[in-house]
Amino acid sequence: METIKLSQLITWLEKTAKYMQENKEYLTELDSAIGDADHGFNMERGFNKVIGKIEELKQSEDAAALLKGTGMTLISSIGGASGPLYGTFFLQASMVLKGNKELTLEDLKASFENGLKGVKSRGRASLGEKTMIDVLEPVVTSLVTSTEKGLTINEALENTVNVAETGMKSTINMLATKGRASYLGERSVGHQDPGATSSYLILKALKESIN
Amino acid sequence: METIKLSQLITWLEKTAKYMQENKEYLTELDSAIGDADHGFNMERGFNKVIGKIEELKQSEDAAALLKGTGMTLISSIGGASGPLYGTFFLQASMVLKGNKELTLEDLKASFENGLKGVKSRGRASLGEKTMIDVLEPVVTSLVTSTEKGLTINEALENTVNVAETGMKSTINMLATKGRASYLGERSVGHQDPGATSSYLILKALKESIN
Amino acid sequence: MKKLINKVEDVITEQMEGMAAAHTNIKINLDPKYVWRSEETKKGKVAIISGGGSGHEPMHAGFVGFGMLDAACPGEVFTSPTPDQMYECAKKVENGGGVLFLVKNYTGDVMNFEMAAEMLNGEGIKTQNILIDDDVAVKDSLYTAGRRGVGTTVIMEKIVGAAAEAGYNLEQCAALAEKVNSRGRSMGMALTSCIVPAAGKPNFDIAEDEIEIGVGIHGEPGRKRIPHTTADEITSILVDAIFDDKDYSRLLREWDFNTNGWEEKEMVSKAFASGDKMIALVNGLGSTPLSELYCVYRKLDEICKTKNVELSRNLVGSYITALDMQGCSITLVRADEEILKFWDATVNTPALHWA
Amino acid sequence: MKKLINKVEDVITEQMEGMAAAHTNIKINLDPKYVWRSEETKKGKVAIISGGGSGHEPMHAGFVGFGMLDAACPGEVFTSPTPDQMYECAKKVENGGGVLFLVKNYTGDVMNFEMAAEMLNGEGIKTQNILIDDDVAVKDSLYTAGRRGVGTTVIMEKIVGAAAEAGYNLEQCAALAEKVNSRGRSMGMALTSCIVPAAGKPNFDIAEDEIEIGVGIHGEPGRKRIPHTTADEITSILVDAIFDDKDYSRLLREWDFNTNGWEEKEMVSKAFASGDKMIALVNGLGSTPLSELYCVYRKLDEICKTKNVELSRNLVGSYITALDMQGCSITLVRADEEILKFWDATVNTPALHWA
Ligand SMILES: Nc1ncnc2c1ncn2[C@@H]1O[C@H](COP(=O)(O)OP(=O)(O)O)[C@@H](O)[C@H]1O
Ligand SMILES: Nc1ncnc2c1ncn2[C@@H]1O[C@H](COP(=O)(O)OP(=O)(O)O)[C@@H](O)[C@H]1O
Ligand SMILES: [Mg+2]
Ligand SMILES: [Mg+2]
Ligand SMILES: [Mg+2]
Ligand SMILES: [Mg+2]
Repeated sequence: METIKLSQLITWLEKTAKYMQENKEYLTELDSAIGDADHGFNMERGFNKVIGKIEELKQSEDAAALLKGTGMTLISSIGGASGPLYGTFFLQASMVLKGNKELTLEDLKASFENGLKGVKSRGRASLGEKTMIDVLEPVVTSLVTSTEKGLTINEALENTVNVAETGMKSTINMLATKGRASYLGERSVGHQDPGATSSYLILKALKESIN
Repeated sequence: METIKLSQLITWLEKTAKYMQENKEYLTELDSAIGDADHGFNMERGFNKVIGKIEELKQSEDAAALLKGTGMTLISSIGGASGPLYGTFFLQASMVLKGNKELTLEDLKASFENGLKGVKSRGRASLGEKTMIDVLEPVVTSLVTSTEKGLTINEALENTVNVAETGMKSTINMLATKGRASYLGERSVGHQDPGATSSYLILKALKESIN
Repeated sequence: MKKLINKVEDVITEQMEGMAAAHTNIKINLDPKYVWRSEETKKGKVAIISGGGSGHEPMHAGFVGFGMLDAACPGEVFTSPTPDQMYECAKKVENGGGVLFLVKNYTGDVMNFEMAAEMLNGEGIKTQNILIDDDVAVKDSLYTAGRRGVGTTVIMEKIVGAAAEAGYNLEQCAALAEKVNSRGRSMGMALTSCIVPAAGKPNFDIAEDEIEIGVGIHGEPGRKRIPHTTADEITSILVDAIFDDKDYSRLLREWDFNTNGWEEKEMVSKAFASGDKMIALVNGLGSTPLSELYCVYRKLDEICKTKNVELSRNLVGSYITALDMQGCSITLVRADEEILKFWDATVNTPALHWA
Repeated sequence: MKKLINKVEDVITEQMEGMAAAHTNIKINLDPKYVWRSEETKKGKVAIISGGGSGHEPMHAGFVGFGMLDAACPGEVFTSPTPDQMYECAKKVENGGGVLFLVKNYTGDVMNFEMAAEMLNGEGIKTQNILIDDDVAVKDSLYTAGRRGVGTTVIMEKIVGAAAEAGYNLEQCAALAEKVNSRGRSMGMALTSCIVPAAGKPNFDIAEDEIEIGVGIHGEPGRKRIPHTTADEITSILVDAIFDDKDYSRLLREWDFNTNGWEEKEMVSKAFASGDKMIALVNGLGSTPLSELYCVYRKLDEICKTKNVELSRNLVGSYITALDMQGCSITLVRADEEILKFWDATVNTPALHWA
């Protein structure tokens, strides 16, 4: 059975960090339109911290430890709204894994499902409020479908990136009702959500690390 | 004998006020290059105050009262360096006049001479320091010469305006050693002194009021 | 961007070091970052802690000291601090009376402080979170993340800090904080945007003849943009927004020590009315000359007189800023005897001190 | 120009009205303009009065109150007040102990205050003028109007105000003021110019990558322009200018009560040296965030440690500003026991208060 190795998860984190560095200005630009112009710096700072601990993370016993270490690092280095949310995502994603040295699609699905649940309960937002959930929830739904259909991991991840992109773009026309952008009311419409964008980049990095 | 009437002195003050209004920006511009960008406002405020009291000033018993009233008004409304200096000029100019209902050239000379003395002792500056004295002192010297030569008042005032203009322009190449401009050291060279410029305008107004 | 800084990454650290060098009554910890009181507090005293993104100086670190905060956790510029900061900081200053976190109502701050409170309560350190959500520029809480916490924060920190000093316990401090929050309203405006050091350019563009009404303290655009006008008119717009605000009801989360979890509680802010006595804060957003704030206070005072509202106490100055933004905000907190008593109590912090 | 003002002509008046509305312990007079203490002072107390152009807020009106000034005379923006203001103001607050005018050394201020002192002494009200000339950016007094009065003014007003409160007589207060002046040195820099309301545009142009070293507080250009650099380097430049300044001697005019006229007196400021104890002021020029001032204080503290100079007391904030100028100045006053005692004494003014 086809699986995701720990080393591939490490690659994922490294690629994500690289994307956050490359898109720092872009994410900040998006956040300056409807937020407070820091999302790019926040994400870069967080994943740079993860990279700073990458040797330690490589020593992780299993996927649970790896994802938990990642979550804790994000929580203690990002701050703002995205820190607890992404931190919680990884932390909760780690909770359903027990001793796995590698992840099946089923494991990945369960893990992301629990991560999403954590994000939603921490942030009390749901689909359509112009947040990262507009990417993360379709991604989880797609993983569920892919698992049911018995797709390969590669096929499944291909799908997640597509729904992530669609989800990200869907935020453009949304009226924000959660997070900082909600203060703008109607003026939030027409701008892509920065957190949805960073979520898309994380999913893109995942797909590219497994391929 | 040819004289200056009180009504002509009133015209002088009115014309001076008009010149200060018209040159407010210009004088301030000059002051912004080597000072603190307020000379135009200061002079306008002072002479507007004089105009506000013009009916009262018209009631003056004699030239001494008229010039004293003007000096007191300038002192209490201009502030800065130019307030006490111009105030003192008019105040001291009034001191040597006693009951004159009109001024001969001799009176005018004596009056300006004493005014200049007051300015110099108040400000402790002398010729060549890039101040209003570079206009006022040549003007007094010229009045002395004109009196000695027995010129008419018109001729004398014609001369004062010429030396005033020359004096004003002579400040351009001077290094300031008194007043705010002195802080600039060499950087003060190349700019015309605002106070010398307002002094020139006052002299110009005088000539035009008597003509 | 021209600022008196060294490296962008070091801004917060160096500012903390400067504060510690200047003020012997505060100490700093750099990893994780927090600022706390040097002198010991009375055993059993509730530890009053606040924190939030940096860039709002003197808030919060400037309010650490006798009669106000026990500690403050500075985040990155305009970014909430992280739970580990609050957790470590609380462990350092907790003195047997439990911990009260005073939290401005921003999604990030709320979540980070909640995580810290969960960790502390999990370890048996009684910790409560009280939110400040006083910015009337945000109209409703149904379609938004709720009102932002702005100027009332300063007043709450002073009052609750004094109460803790006077021996109020955690429940009493929390109740008083809730009361102050329910009685506070603020409204702000900006003449210019601010420049976040890391961004290096203004957060929003605004023309020479425009002003932004209803900005918060994060360089975020406000609710509407109007042509620049006189201080009197601007003051009227802000004051009207505050007085026109009707009874405002919303659900705020608090820790329930019985269920050991978060519970939503209804909080109602009654509209201001004739006869009210106020603590007023006319606050500069960073680059506003004090003289202009007094010009605003003058009009505020005039309007309040016509409304039969008394400004019993006031603060005029830059107390909760948005870096180098030009603009101001007005905060009114409806006072009662308890509030005035604690407002007047001795305070000795870098930014607020009286006896 | 975007400012929180109404009509340009009313700026000073409305700011005074705002101050009076906000602070019950001061009163204002509008024609002529002055601000004075509401509570009566002790019979025989020397009346300490200062004043100068407006735009330097909170100085001077913000320093009127117990333990500091008896009154302040605000001029137009950046323009010395007029003798009639000082005269009327002195007559209002003089209480049998004579009058001490604390005057910043600008040609205009000096002349206007001298005229007022002449008028008062002429009426038998003992009046002395002490100058503040502490700005080391102005190198000599032979080729200039002498050093400008800047930050030391704030410190002098505090110290002499406390001494007057403690019963020092006019001669003693004047001597103490002279001492403080002879021990004070300042140096400032600007990142941007300021905008005088009546002018509506910046006093000088300065590029995005340049800073001006040696500016005063009137938006006048400084001594030199250099490329923008780090806060540490800027601080070093300012501190070096202060410590490199040698013994400085000049003649200052004082009133001679025997001859009933002005006499020149030599005043010497000894160079600062290892072992000195200082009162330090890190001052913002109006639009500088407090956080940046702390960054400057951090470096100042570091440099002073290497020089074996102790910063015994400090003020960090905007106390003597140039309207909305971005920039800062550093002031050091070499302290002794007498100076520290009066620095620490109770003060209660709108802008400075401690007990
Ligand atoms: N309640 C929430 N639930 C889920 N995601 C949220 C919520 N609030 C904000 N976000 C996400 O966080 C992003 C902003 O993150 P960031 O800019 O780092 O934090 P902050 O808003 O505190 O500055 C938003 O674009 C949005 O996607
Ligand atoms: N000591 C002095 N003696 C004579 N004139 C002086 C002296 N100092 C300054 N001035 C004059 O005053 C002018 C400046 O006046 P103004 O701008 O109104 O006052 P301030 O310098 O106080 O802002 C200078 O241009 C100069 O001509
Ligand atoms: Mg953000
Ligand atoms: Mg001038
Ligand atoms: Mg943020
Ligand atoms: Mg001036």
